[in-house]
Amino acid sequence: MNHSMDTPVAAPHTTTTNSAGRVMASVMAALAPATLFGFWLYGWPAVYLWLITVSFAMLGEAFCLRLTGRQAIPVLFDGSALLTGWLLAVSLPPWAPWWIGAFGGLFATVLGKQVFGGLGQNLFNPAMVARVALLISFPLQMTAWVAPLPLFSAAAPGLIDGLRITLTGAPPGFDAVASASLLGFAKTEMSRGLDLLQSLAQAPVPGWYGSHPGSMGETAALLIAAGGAAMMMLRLISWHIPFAMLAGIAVPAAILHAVDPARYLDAGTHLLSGGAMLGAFFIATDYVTSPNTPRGQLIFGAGCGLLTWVIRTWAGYPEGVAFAVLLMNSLTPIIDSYVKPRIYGRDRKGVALEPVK
Amino acid sequence: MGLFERIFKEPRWGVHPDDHKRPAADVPLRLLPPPARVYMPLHQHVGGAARPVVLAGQKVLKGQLLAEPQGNISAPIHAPVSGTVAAIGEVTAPHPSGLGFAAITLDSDFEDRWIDTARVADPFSLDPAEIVRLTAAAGVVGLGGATFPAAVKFVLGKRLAVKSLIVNGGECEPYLSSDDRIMRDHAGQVVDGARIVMHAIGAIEALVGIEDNKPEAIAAMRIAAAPFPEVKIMPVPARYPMGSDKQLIQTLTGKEVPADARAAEVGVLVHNVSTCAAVHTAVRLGRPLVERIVTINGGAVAKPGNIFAPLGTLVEELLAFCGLKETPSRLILGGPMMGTPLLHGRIPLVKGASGILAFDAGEALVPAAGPCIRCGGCTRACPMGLLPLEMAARIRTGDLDGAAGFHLTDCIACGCCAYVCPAHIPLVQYFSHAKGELSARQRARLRSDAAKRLAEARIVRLEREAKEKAEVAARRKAERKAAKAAAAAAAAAAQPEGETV
Amino acid sequence: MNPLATSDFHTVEGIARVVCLEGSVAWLEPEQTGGCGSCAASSGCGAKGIGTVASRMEIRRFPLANVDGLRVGERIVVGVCDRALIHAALTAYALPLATALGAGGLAEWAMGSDLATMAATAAGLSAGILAARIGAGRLAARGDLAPHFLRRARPGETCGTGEQ
Amino acid sequence: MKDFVLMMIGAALVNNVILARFLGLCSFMGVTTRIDTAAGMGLATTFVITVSSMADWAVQHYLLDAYGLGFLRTVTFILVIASAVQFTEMTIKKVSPTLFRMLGIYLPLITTNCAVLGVALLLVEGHMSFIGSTMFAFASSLGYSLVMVIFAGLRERLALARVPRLFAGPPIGFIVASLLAMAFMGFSGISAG
Amino acid sequence: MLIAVGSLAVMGLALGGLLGTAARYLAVEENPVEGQLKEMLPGSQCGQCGYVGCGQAAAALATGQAPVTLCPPGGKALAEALAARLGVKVDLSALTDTGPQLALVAEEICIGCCRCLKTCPTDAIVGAAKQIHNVIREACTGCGACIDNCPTEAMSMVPVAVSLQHWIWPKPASATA
Repeated sequence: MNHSMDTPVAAPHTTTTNSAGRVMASVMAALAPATLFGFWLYGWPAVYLWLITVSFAMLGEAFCLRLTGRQAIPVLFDGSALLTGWLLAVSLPPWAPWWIGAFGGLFATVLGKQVFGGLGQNLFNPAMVARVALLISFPLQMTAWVAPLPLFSAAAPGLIDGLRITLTGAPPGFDAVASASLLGFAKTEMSRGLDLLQSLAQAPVPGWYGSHPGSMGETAALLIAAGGAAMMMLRLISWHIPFAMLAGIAVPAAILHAVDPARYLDAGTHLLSGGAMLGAFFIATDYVTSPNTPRGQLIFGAGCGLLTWVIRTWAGYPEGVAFAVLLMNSLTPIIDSYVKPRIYGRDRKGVALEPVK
Repeated sequence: MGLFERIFKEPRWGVHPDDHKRPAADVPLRLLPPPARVYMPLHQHVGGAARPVVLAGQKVLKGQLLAEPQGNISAPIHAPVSGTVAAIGEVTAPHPSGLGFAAITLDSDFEDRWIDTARVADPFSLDPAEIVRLTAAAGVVGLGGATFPAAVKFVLGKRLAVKSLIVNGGECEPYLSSDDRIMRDHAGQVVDGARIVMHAIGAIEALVGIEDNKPEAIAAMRIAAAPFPEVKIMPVPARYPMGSDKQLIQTLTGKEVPADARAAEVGVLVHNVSTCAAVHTAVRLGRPLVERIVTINGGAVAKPGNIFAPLGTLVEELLAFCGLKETPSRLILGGPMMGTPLLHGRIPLVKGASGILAFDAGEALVPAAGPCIRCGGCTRACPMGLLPLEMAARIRTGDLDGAAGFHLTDCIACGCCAYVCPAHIPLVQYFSHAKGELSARQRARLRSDAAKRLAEARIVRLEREAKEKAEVAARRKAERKAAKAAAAAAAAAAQPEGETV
Repeated sequence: MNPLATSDFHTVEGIARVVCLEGSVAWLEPEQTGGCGSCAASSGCGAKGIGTVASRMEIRRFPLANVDGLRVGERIVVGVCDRALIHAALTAYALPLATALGAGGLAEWAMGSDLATMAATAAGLSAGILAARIGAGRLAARGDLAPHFLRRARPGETCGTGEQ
Repeated sequence: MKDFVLMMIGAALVNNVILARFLGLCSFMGVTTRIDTAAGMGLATTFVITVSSMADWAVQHYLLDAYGLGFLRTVTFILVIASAVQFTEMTIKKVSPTLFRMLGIYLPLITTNCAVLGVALLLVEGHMSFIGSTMFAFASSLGYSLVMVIFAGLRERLALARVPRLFAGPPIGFIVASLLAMAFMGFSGISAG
Repeated sequence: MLIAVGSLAVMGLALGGLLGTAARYLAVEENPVEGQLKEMLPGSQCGQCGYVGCGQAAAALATGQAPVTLCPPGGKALAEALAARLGVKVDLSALTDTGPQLALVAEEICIGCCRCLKTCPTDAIVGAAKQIHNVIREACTGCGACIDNCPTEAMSMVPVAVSLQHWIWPKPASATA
């Protein structure tokens, strides 16, 4: 009858069937459609880049776990390293050389997560840490975008030379036009004095179905939004951060566009181009580095959106999502310490209420 | 509940575990054959333990007083069976530590003879103080699990002029259905008990909160409460922990009990349905609380259901009566969300035990705890609006004051956070450890402060005594000097007379 | 362990004993808390340590407005606002700076000469310091800085004991 | 007015005193264990930097430039800064003793803080008007306080993490500082724009 | 780009090596013991040891003026560590750190000599000449001053048993990940 228990098991004795691994798996499932569309759009080099980034990310994690003497296998299977690598791969230029993916993957898991002590304790979003590091150290490779070449169309590189592109870099002969993404295009044009109205005339029009150059994850805004909506339905993420971030980008863009259409891009282009959609649904909503109260998440999202728009409009780098998310990650502890839910029986500042009959 | 209520009035907090109440809830009540030996613990309630008034070997009748209350918050203990007092010794307590506590062992003579009890025809003609005395004498305590002496709450309710009594038929814990059973079978007793309590505290209305996953109970209670307009049956959304008093008060009356105040200070008093029934039997029939309905459930139980058993029966006997499919992997007293794990079966049934669960291997599986991924699920589930992940992180690193800064003392240990945590972190164990550690530190601080005051008082005493001794010595020296001087003066005076003559 | 243990998110509470009354001011001495824990060493709890008991208690007296008839020997709970540090820093530093820069900006906008701006900034700074003095006075009165009276201590209550 | 705002944003965020110019790192690593101590230190440094920059500008403009004593710049600036700190200490003690008891410890820390001298020297190269240099000093010290408070928030959360023993303490602090510096590089190019 | 990284790395290594060797030769024989001792003391600056703060206490320990058992909050564990560090052999039996303890009078052999009464720092022992003495449990701090004063060995230290109300849930084993 009795079962020897050195330490008694505390209540509650039942628990949910949910687990960290299942959460990561469903986020990856929501991300899959957009990624597959990206593979189809950019051909084999994109697939190889994705594979290399993810495998190096998991390699970095396994190495650190082994270093600290912990079992690598169970931790790898909760999928957090895989998800980090995936998010990084999706935000890279599709035909980037392999060592960009490798260095990014290692940087993400080693310096982005494991150095802080593993899952749940990193202060910054590991994927964005790696992307910003790559953007700053290898600006050329990180802004070499490629016009979309559907997988099985004639001009697309086959299986083998796709691999050669990733390993040795795109041969000059290939006519895949290395053109800047819309944001980069707009910025370079503006710096050359052309104002937006003329330069936008010839630029490829950003569409929901993603026909313009950009990183794998950026192009299919519709599929990303669908993935995001699915995650909200499954209650994986709440609507606060995506809504606030997209509003944070759209509102200033709309206002300034109304004021001076020549100098400022309109809200639609801002939302559909660059990493806005990917950032809002998958990157800013990372549990570990975003505030844990709804009001805090609204502030966090609005901050991300606003900073993205500010960096895109005035700062040197064309894409602001990565920097904005990192900056807001650094503010998360302060947001959390000031924005707390109202405790039952206490007022907002935590002082007990006065009993009223 | 219309769609509107469902979206806006539906409370945000809490969890929806699947309640495993059927089929145990539907099985009719069974009577436990009188056990051969019962162990009545002296400390089955909140407050001071009771003091035995019987001697070993003494013959007692069923319902006779075994131990009287001590201090202003306490409750008496009565004999659940007629027989002889075998011993007053130690028995294992229903507590995770496995430590023992004092209990009176009775050997039953199987005659089940009651003491002669004074029946009261019309309790509403009695003076409220009389009802309080009868309830206290009968040893009625909160049977929902809190086991706070009911009479003390009546006095408090009367003093603070509480206007509405809330009868808690929530029973939101999965597996348990003892309140459900008492509402279905003895709805009349519950309503009558509630009206007696209203008379005792001077309340004008009684709100009976019943979760809407117990339709039969709601129907039975509506029939019983039909003739009395002041007793209102109010179904509440089924959601754990709706049965917790602060949440039920907020759902039924919209009032919030302030953090360090008692429910009575906002004009509300909460009593469990079984407590009301016990008040009914105590006042109307004059019979003390010696037996109760207890749910026996869990994967390892062959015929789960509710049993009407005398208090003090061993858990082993209750499980044997219901039959066991396999050796239980874990025994739990109470529900799965807040119940205490029992180390073995030789533990007596106490007043606060609403259920005994025998889990099989599947139900008892404890998944390994992973790292916290800060998903915030626990902050959404917490009915008190706390931040379990922040508190647990600080407790893990040993910063208990930091956790206390997040108002750890407001945590009602309902278990919602640990239930929804995808990393299966034992959050409630962290909080129980921290609360225990903080109160231990506070006790140590109290002791060291007392020691400091005692040490300082002793030193002041020693200084005073030294000063007094010095004064006495000085005074005596002065007297001696004065005496010597006087003697010398006298001698001098005497001598000149000699010379001048 | 500082005598004012943090027990509430916002007010830091501590226990003090009224030592003597001078007109409207009550002099209080914080109770030595935190003692020596489990008294493992044989030297007793340091009561015999530095100087006699009386002198040791002497050095930590602080005045408090005798608001509702305190008697000598009574033990009361005093509190200092936890956010005191930031409030204090704001009044001491931010206020003078704001007035100085405001005055300088105005002068620059109005006259435009460096000398005038410098004079205006200096004037703004001194005005700001006066404002800070008043502000600090108000903060002290409101009890944000110095300890302020919360409630009478229940017998046996010591600092840091919430309503257990 | 527009170039004022741009200059201030440039001073506060783009080339931030701590993250871009790497000045004042000792107080940055030392005082940022709690948010309110960091805020206290930040505000104190803001006050001292602004006051000493005003004085430095005056000294530079009317003394050093007038008599061609440029080489004395560093010595005089240090003198001015030390006296500014002493002046601040006296005013705070005068304003309210309890305030001083709470904030007193930060002031000696500021005299040795290289951000104060750094900003003063930067002012000289800027050749701006009095109000311009004061605003520049105020903006860069605001940037200093902002980064101090942000870093304090990060370190409070880092205290809860199980950092591997190799990185515990200052190493992980420097890693977080470098990641923060990388994030702040997002603002580069704003003042030019 | 490679030259930049390369030169920095080389300079870093060279300087590191230089400093490493210099550290060994230029090591100043300052008294490291004091620093380490200061690290071991609880650092609560409580003054129980009679010195103003742990820095002074560490200095006194290093020079051997202070006994190893000078720090009450540290308890037995600290005393042992300090003894080990200083290589001092000290009889630590007086320091029983088996948790809180209370004095207990064996009433059958107490002759009422009042010697323990006088030594108790908190007046926790009740008794009179020729009367049986006993200990007030709430007042006794377990300091053991009375043990060696008793001529008939009636006094003994008894650990306080964990009661049902004072039992504390153990802290869960934190996740290893």
